Amino acid sequence: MSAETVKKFISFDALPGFLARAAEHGTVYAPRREGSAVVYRPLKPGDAPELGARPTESCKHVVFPRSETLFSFAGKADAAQPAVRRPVLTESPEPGPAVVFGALSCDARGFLAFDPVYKGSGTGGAAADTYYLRRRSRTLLVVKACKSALNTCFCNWVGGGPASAQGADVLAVEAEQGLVLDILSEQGAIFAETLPAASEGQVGAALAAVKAVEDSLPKAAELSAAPAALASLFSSAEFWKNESAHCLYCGACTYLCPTCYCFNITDESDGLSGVRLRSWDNCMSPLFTLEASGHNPRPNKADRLKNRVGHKFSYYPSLHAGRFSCCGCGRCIKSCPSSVDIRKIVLDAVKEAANV
Amino acid sequence: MSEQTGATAARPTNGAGTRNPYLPMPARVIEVITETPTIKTFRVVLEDEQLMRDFTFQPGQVGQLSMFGVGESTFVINSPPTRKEYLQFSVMRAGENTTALHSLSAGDTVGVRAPLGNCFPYDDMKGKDIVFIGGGIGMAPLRTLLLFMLDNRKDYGKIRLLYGARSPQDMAFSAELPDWLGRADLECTLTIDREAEGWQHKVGLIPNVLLEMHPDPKNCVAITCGPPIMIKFTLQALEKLNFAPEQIYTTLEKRMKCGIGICGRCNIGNKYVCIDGPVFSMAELNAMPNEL
Amino acid sequence: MSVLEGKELRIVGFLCNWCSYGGADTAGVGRFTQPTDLRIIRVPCSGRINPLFVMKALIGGADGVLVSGCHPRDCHYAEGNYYARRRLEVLKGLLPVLGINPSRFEYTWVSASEGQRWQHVVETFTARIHALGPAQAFAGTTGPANHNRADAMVS
Amino acid sequence: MSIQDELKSAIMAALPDLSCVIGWGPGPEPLRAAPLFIRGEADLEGFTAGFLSVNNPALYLPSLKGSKVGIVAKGCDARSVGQLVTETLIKREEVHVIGYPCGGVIDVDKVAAGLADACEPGEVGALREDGDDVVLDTPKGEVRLAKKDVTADKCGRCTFPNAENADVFVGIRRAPAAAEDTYADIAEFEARGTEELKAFWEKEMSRCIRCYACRNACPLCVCRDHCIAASREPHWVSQADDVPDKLFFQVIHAVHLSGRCTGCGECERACPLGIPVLKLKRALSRRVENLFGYKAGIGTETPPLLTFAIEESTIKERDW
Repeated sequence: MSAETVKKFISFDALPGFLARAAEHGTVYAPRREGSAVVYRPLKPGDAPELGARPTESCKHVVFPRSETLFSFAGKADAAQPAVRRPVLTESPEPGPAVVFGALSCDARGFLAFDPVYKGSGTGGAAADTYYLRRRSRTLLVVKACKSALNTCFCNWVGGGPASAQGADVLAVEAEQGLVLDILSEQGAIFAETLPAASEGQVGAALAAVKAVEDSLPKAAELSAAPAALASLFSSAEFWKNESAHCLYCGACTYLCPTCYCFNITDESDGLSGVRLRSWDNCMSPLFTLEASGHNPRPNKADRLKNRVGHKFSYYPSLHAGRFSCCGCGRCIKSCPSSVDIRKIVLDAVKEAANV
Repeated sequence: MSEQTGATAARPTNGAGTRNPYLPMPARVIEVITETPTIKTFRVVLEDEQLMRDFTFQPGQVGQLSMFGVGESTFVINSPPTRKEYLQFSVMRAGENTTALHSLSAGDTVGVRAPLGNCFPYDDMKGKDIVFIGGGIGMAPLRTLLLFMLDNRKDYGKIRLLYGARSPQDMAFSAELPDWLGRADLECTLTIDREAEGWQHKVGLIPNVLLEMHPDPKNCVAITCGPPIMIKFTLQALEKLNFAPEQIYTTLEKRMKCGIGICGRCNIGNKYVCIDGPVFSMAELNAMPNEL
Repeated sequence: MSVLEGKELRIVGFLCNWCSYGGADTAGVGRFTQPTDLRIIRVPCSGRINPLFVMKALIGGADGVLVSGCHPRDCHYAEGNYYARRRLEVLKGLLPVLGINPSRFEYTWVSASEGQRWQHVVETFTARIHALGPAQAFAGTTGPANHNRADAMVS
Repeated sequence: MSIQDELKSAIMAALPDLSCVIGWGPGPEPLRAAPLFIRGEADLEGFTAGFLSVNNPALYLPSLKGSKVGIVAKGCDARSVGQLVTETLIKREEVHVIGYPCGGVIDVDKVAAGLADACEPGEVGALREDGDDVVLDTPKGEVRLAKKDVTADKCGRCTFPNAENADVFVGIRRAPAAAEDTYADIAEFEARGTEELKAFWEKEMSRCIRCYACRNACPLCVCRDHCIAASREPHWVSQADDVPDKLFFQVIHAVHLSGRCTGCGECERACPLGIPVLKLKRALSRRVENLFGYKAGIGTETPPLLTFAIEESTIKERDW
């Protein structure tokens, strides 16, 4: 939390009412417990967000839905030859505004990995992802600072922290039976404009809370050698075979990851009409790169895990000013059914490359 | 690590006014040519006359052809930018979408997203001798550049084409072959893998015929495309002929979806075939991870 | 015809080519009146019927699914219906836990000569489905974002 | 010698003839082990077999066909091996099963419930077994939980705690936790009625992210790379994020597992969103057991859906 920004305060008691009013302007997503999982769901007006619950999934689907319609098409009779139907395309409607209330700081940082790619960095901005950008610009991120770190958390390894403000419009820190809101953007200011300023005591308590959790994190591992190490191990088949041995190549890691941004485009049709969908895709699946000829450049799970780790810690940083495409949320570790640990893979790679 | 702090600076704009890169342009098929039992060539014009007039591209660039309800796949625009009556795509039947494309006939509508990707560095090739080495459907991207160079003939030195297919029936662009063979400003060599009745050209695998042709690497550029096994041995042959990696170009194929470097599947290391390619020099490929 | 009172429902029938489809044909030739809710899909043999066909229809919104094949010992392919019998009998155990009324699915045997029996089967099953009423579709479809059926009607 | 040490000796004894032995080793956090591929003595460091041995090592066997592989097996893992062998998906002579008496494995979700407000399972610093209890180090001090309260449901109804088809068995055979699987959980679930259950699945499946961890964690889902859920033709499942599509995938999995599922529960355990997908498979297993008296993974009898009887004593022909 910086000293220059405006600080507001809201008590937990006032929160449901405040968010109900916010919901009049757009969908408010907040963490909710469902079974053993915690998911981001639209908040029912009057309900309190479950801020103590750490979401199992990231909130990327608010901006990058699991599946979204790019456009629909329907056959329309040709003016000249009425027997011929020609597809008429209709772009999907503009999305409404949204607020994610209680995002984790790693979730907000995840969008920072999306942003340059979806702004069209690959084409020099010539082809930007309009669908992503319009949702992104209309989604306000209120980050709730973590009160503790999990065994699987490593945000501080990759430039983040439990109360990092990166990518957030508002940073909320629990203090004195409420939240101190650090206002970080114009949109954040509009969101919180009806709220009173935080008192000095409240701000002090929030700062102390942030410091306490930051101090509780284990020391960050040094990853600066990772990009070169991973690049140098591209042909080390044995290394990747061992690292991937227990991986069952499902998509849990990619779909829970706040920075995994790959997608598929497919058509669904009932013959006369249909839609072109863009849906999440998963580089751990053999189908991701399977060509129509049957050729697959990444036929084994070792090839695919290598690409996944390589992308996050080597390829992406080489294209985006050294920034890792990983926010250290640890969900891929926490939710991996076979306990694959990306931290271990990266550290093993650094060690292995040093030995070669 | 560079860090972005504060959100206002980081938040992207909503892209208003930006062209939707996923929306195909409707196009009309004006002609379908059956090239081989598995390859058909489609000539299409964009339905929007203004768009068609304004459409520009570079030789080697690709486009996505849409069958609405089936999907989209990537093909090189194999008509040259110097001939703008239509855009031509040659499609080998392999999967769901190509099978659907093969059902098209003149008058049908397809979607086109183009141009995508990079192009052959034809400016750098000016004043040089050119050797095209194409195998099977790999002739398609070469055709673009070949016709482009023939249309700008004075800019280039000696142009040679070695085109091979398994059998005479597998030879695409057969309607154009007599013209190519007859031209004084093009040395055209055709080859098939095995003897066939009535075949009057070479018989032999492309790399062997290439060695026989023995092109002089001096001030020469080789451009090759074809099935992976042919590429592999052609590169060995070129090496034997003392072509340096910088003198050899090829164009790659990968499973692609977005075509604009976002969807994340066509990468080789940090290069994306859809935007950094499909055209790569051998020198560039040598510097990339080996994941073809 | 009491079963046709009210709205027609969507009942999918998977019929084997050799017996039950023939039986339905016999019923038609014999002009045995039948309710018209049933949409027949002809398959080579009841052994061809993947239990997932039934499930796809039910989850896709069918109000009922009826499977009919050759009587046991009468399969054109000798034993296809024996496999079908086991699969379909097992499948019945899945419906209630999925939240689908098991009465919406039934399988039976009708031979090519049993036109009258076919009439009886269709009437009985249709009446049963009408008694249950239309099935409630599973919620959670993105709707217009997924399929624009309304747009398809534009011409 | 402790069971751990005996197992290590058994592994080392067998290893010369095997390409590897699959067991369990250190995981990313104290409550979770990871599958361990043992190729030499050095790999045995951190080897564990016991309360944290959750993963089913039989999962990896079909992909390792062609070389002889050893696995350390709980009773339920051994049932998977048995079923894979019965279906000729692996060769019995290519597997070396090292069994041990399993006393049940941890269910981290139950730990979460047991910890309540103390902390999340992911904050537990260490786990220690102490008789019938586990003792957890948490940021708020030690928490003691009864093992039976944090043991997986499947272990409570386990009738097969010892790998009966083991090539080598280490330790003393345990008595099963239950004499018979009564499927009481399924009866209870089904009793909620179709209307309530439809709403139940609508809610549960709306969380599904289609990661297919359930499928890929299933030792018997051998066609996972060629799954019909990914097929475009026939097009069983759309790419839309729709509940009917996601539920239909669970139906595919359950139907394809009918008469094959050994109830190892890995599908449900693997689900990152905690969707209780094992229920569907158990409903079908109950049905198969009632109709044909068949329990998958025990014995070498042909699975009932791969055969038939001309007269089915348990199937009542419809007389309408």
